[in-house]
Amino acid sequence: MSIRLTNISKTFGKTTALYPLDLDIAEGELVGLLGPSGSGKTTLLRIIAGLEQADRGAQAGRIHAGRIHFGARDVTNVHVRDRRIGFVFQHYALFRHMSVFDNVAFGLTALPRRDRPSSGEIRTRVHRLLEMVQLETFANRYPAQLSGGQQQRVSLARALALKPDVLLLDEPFGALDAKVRQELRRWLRHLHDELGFTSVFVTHDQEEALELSDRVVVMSNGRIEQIDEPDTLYRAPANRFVFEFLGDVNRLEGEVRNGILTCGDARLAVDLPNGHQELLMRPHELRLTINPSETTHLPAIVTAIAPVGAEIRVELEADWLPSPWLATLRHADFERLDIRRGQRLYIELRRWHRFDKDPASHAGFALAS
Amino acid sequence: MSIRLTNISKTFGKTTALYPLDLDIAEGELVGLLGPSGSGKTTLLRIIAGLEQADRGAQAGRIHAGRIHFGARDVTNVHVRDRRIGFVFQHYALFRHMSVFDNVAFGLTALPRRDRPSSGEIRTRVHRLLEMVQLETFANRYPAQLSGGQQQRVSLARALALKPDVLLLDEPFGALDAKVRQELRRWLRHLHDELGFTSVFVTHDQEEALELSDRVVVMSNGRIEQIDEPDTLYRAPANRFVFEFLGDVNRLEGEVRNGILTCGDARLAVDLPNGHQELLMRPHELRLTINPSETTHLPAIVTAIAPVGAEIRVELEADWLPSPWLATLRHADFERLDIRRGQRLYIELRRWHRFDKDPASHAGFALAS
Amino acid sequence: ADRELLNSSYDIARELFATINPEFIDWWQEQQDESVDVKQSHGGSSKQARAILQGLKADVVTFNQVTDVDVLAEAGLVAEDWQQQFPNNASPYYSTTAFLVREGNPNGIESWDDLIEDDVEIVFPNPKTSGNGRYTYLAAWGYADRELDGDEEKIREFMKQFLNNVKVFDTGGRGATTTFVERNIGDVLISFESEVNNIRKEYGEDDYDVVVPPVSILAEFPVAVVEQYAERNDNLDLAKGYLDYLYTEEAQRLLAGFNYRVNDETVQQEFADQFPKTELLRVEDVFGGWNEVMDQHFAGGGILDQLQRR
Amino acid sequence: MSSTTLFARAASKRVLPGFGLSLGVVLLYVSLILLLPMTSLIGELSQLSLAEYWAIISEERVVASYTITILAAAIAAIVNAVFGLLMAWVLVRYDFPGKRLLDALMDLPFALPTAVAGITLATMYSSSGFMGRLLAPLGIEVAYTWVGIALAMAFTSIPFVVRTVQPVLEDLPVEIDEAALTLGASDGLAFRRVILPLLWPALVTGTGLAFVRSLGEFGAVIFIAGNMPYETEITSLMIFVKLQEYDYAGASAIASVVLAVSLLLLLALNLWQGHFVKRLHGGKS
Amino acid sequence: MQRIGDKPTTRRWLIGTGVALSLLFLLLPLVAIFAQAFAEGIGLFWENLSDEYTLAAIGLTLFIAVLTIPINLVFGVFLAWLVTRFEFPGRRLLQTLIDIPFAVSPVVAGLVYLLLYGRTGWIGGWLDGHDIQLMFAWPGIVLVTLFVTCPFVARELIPLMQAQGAREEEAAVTLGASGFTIFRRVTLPNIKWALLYGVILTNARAVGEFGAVSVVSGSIRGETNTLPLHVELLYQDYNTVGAFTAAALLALIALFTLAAKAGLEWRAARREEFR
Ligand SMILES: Nc1ncnc2c1ncn2[C@@H]1O[C@H](COP(=O)(O)OP(=O)(O)OP(=O)(O)O)[C@@H](O)[C@H]1O
Ligand SMILES: Nc1ncnc2c1ncn2[C@@H]1O[C@H](COP(=O)(O)OP(=O)(O)OP(=O)(O)O)[C@@H](O)[C@H]1O
Ligand SMILES: [Mg+2]
Ligand SMILES: [Mg+2]
Ligand SMILES: O=S(=O)([O-])[O-]
Repeated sequence: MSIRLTNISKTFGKTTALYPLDLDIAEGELVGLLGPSGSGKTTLLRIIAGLEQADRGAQAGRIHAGRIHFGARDVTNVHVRDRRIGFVFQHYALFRHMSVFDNVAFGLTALPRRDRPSSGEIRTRVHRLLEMVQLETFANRYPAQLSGGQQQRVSLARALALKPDVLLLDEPFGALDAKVRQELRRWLRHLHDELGFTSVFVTHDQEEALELSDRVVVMSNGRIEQIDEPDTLYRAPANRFVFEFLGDVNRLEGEVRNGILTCGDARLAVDLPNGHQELLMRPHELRLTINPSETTHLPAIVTAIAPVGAEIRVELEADWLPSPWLATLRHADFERLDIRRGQRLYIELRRWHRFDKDPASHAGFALAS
Repeated sequence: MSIRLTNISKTFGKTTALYPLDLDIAEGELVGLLGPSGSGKTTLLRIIAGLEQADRGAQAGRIHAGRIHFGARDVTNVHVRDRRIGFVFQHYALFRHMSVFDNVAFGLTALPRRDRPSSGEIRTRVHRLLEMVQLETFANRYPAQLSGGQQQRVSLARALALKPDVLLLDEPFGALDAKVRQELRRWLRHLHDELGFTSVFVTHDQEEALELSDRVVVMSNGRIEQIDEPDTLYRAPANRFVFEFLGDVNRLEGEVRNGILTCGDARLAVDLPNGHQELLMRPHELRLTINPSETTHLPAIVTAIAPVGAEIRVELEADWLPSPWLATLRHADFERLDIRRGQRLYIELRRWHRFDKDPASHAGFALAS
Repeated sequence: ADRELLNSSYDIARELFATINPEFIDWWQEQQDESVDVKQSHGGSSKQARAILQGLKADVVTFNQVTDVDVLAEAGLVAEDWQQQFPNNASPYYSTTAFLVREGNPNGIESWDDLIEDDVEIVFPNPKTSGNGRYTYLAAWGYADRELDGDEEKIREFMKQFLNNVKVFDTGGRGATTTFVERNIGDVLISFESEVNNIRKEYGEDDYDVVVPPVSILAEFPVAVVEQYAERNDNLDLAKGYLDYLYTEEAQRLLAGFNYRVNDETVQQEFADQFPKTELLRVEDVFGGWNEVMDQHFAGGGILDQLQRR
Repeated sequence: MSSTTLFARAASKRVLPGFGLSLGVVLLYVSLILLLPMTSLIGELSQLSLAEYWAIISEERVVASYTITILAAAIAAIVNAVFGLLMAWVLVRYDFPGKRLLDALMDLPFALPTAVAGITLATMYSSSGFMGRLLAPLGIEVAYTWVGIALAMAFTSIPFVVRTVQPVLEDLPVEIDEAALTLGASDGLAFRRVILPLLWPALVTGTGLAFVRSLGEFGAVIFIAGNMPYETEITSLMIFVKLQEYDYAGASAIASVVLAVSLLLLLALNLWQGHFVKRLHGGKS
Repeated sequence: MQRIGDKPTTRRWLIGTGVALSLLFLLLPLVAIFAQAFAEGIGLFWENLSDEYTLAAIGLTLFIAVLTIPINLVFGVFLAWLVTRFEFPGRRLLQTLIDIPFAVSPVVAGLVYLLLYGRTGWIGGWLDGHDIQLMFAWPGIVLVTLFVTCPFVARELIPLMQAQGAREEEAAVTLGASGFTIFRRVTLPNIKWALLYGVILTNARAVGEFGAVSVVSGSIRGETNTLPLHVELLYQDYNTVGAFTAAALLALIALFTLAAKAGLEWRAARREEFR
């Protein structure tokens, strides 16, 4: 079931949670809503669910009220109860007094008598769902007797029991341990692919959004900043906000004169017009060398070293740097340079990014690596 | 101030939180206690602090009671109040009804009159501390008016006000956002290096432990599994638990006969004795190729692709694999292979690890990369 | 004041002693040239006796039940022959039970047998918790005993009907009055004659009539010195003086003003038209004494309980 | 005393100060103010033989008073359960003008002396009182019937249910409602199957407390009860009667029955709730 | 936001029923008290109020409250500190014990004190021998009032202190603070509203207790007659207006109590929001 939002906005009293926005989600897509706290992700998701009412035209001071379509069906004024959505809450919101089985069966048993399956059929369906979330053996436990990850899976099974057209998840893994979070993430991706419903989930974790979504909706301050596939998002951020939000950033500010950017005793050949410029780089876009090159003179001192997984993180400081830079190296490079704390090195830039005030401009420069 | 624990154990009623253990921490070291939930990290930290009493000999059914030394001083029976420690609690435990200033000043104003600095001096010292944690301008705010990260910094300043010999932190960043967590982590490392006290912190986040600590104490089930520098820990895990706990792991099980390990239609030349063997690999220790090599035949299908930062995560499945494998690739490799979902590839192993039942054995094999 | 006297009394005697005490104080001052003060403690008469037993240091008691003083005598707080220490069985004033009916006496109630008619609703306090109620019960029984020539079977039948007509059993006299007057329940309220007259005065002479039945019971209001405490308080003489005062003409007049019957002849004559002639039965004569009454009638499972069983 | 040494050892290494002092003060106070007086009750009872004890507490009129007291208290408790639940719901879930006043009003029965409540209710509901006159044409008699007893009991124990249910209802996250709604449940069904079971422990506890309180109520009830033997006599009155007769042992015997029932009920409530809470908040299967 | 029972009709019905029933069962009796007190005009009301013995009863009642509250306050704080900050055998039992006054009917409470400290009781006998009078004097009233009000402060504090946990206090210990400093500067500010609330409840009960006090008071006018006893006495004495005047006074104290409590809650709620 595709989802189409047109001209949706939302104010709470005096705060505007969402400025008028449009959003199209294709059938079968898995879309992530990503943004910092307070950017309106939850509000948007809840409006889709029908748990929150979008502003009517009059309230928003506009003529045309926003509309929500599920496929061809206009659900703007349909009650949550009848929208055929499944909703997964951040803290699971399981019914604590019901067993796992009863939780999952709830939606089925709440159907009006004429639509309600026989109790035998309910049992079969619930067991199939529990099997799907790999919790067959937990049917008689109570939520309090389950780990967070298991609870979240029950919550998912419960939401899927009524075969919703649309599955909505609000920070589904937010309350879980890093390890469990990753597992569950992969598992959700598979489930989605297998069952083929349309899903929207909220997260404030970039990694999660990028790893899980077909497309990511980046939000900030009640507006959509960019909608794109993870790869595009990372490579071609629409604006500085998106770029900064999606990972660690190193910043270099200086005056450009005749193709040379200067900042303290740092110098860098750039192909930019004269004037004040700011360049941004990701940690893996830095390269460390023993000697300065012809075009680049960025001396720095190693202040911290931390091996993390396949990479080594190196923190760099210098007089010309207002705040330290972070570089990530492969073990091989690290060992070749024999880096120690306190050592003086030179930084080279594989690539840098530049954003004008104009929100849509992203200029990049890449060195052959 | 160095810390030395000898023969420390702790039982709560019938549960044993800590089995008898020894631990030496050098002066000025920053040591992380890492382990899964319930492994006894907090208990150990609280025993060091004096907030919890280690078992006496009789209670533990042993003859010699455990002892704790700070430097040359035996503090086993010294009350928390007199141990000269600073303690930072997981949820900050700030005094909610006091301003930031009063929180930090508390320890100074609670001194007996004869040792108490004049109120002018207290003011100067608190302001110096607030400057150090970059919260000068927040002196008059109340904890509720601060973000989590700011609260944690106040908590730290408060703990440092009495110039403790030892700083103890229980999951100091556990309740913070990923982004803030990273910043604060780096900042703590600097502070520690600058002021040179001895610090012990608890975490269940591997990345945090590895990035922040001089040495990491890995714990599980009330026992210390390994104590080492982050690098060593990662490269030479003492046992399978440590290896698995420190990162994602791919598992290959099969029968070895005449130097060839077989598992379904997977084959791999190994230099191992005949019999059942299990090999473990980290995601970055896998390499993907278009064709099988002479020594390795590990066919797999790409089931998911996620670009995360400098790396691309690729999930692989195969008939011979009970659970999917995870490989991390650099963008360059990824583009060279032109990997798409559903594609069939071959896996090569740069390196693998093997643990015997014997807890201390770690055998590894590495291919020149 | 040089000395203080504590008088423990039943709960509806507040106004009475509030009037008598100042007169006594003057009298004592005149006689002994000593200024004294009298404190009052009021409560249900049994409750007051219990309090004294447990240590309430009253010098004198002015109760509405002989049994309650007997209890104190048994405990040795009051002299055993207390009824001999003052005139008239140590009862400076007395009363009887009478009826208060609504204006014009619509049910034509004149005597006890009018109360067992089916359509008559009676209000009087619970004999279990109230001395007042006990007197009412005994008066009815005494009347029946006389009319039915002591045929116990028939007396019980009579009493059963009588009790059956009770609409509300309050715990004390005041509660019964409230029920009858303010809540407008019942056709007749039975209480001490003194009470009944007071009520009529208080709530309107026009709305109620007092009926004194031709036969009723003698309700004595016993007084005694709590010797043990009075001695301890150095108040023996004062206590005795206080009770003696109650027999003076002056005090008897005050008592009659509160609708109590008194023995002082002068006063009796002054108030003659206020107190109709009635035959007053004595508990000792009809029932053989208070101990017998308590054991046979009011103890748990006694005749009263049997009569009320449905 | 061995228990002292046990405490002393357990306390020897406590981090927070004040264990010894607190324990001392509390034990002293509890012994003097709570336990010592209760021993006198036992002392009184020990003067009775078992047969005498049984005779007193099983006397017909006393037994009738148990029935009346328990029935009225049960009705009062049930009425309070319904009313308390309604009020807790209204006060927690809705906003309306005067809500704050209404909320404050809920505590009135605790703040108002019971005797005052008693005479007031009796005055209001007697046939000449304001409410009495209103109800009389409907054939409803309140004062001097068991209805009056139940009414007075209900009045004095109103706050128990409201005040135990209110915080639990407040703490129920919105998501519980929303989860039920997204699963298609109607309001009634969601309330019955999701909200009510979660309020159940608080509701039962509050109702139980109201019941216990009603069993022992005297001041408020006595004025409106009518006190007709076998019909509207409550057990507290029986104790009062025994006291009038200087029968302390008898009074203690009847009091001990009420006390035992109350304490057993409180204990049962505690245990049951502990069991329930364990299921909701963890513990092994 | 979608919540159960949000439909306007449901809402209106439930609020309407709730408000109507509350007014009928709670507000109306209150109105009745004042109506009775002023039934014969304000003059009589004043006259009754300024009666020597009414004034004495007010004085005694306040005196009892002033004595009782601090004692139970201290006890409640110690008890709450003990059961929420330490583990020790018998902890649960102690918590159940303090509920006894809830389960004991007030008349029985008075009785047990009378049996113990009365002249024939085993302590009372000894005291009597030494000319010490507890019962039928103000100390007896204080004792039974202590008994019936002893759970209130602790009952308010225990859940709160349990919920707050000992973290802040532990933090204070690590900062070298002594026991008294910890209590004064860390614990007290955190529990002060609950403490005040407990005090208000204690006060309400101490002022209004009838059954237990009635048993041990002796009802000596001007000496041991508390306000609730005075209400009864006046009522027994056919002084209905006087009785309801005193009752109205007690109702006023009750109203003041409710107002104070509502005020506190409001403040607490505001502080909560502010956090
Ligand atoms: N019920 C509400 N009443 C008033 N303001 C609200 C309400 N719900 C949300 N807001 C405001 O709307 C804005 C967007 O909130 P929303 O919860 O959608 O953010 P979010 O992106 O989900 O943030 P988070 O990551 O913290 O969950 C915020 O400024 C928030 O304070
Ligand atoms: N006060 C206590 N009473 C009883 N058992 C306790 C107590 N404190 C800790 N334990 C038990 O001791 C063991 C170790 O607990 P500890 O809190 O030290 O673990 P941890 O490693 O800090 O875990 P986490 O990461 O969840 O904080 C656990 O089994 C725990 O249940
Ligand atoms: Mg959100
Ligand atoms: Mg821990
Ligand atoms: O007040 S009486 O006890 O006499 O009813």
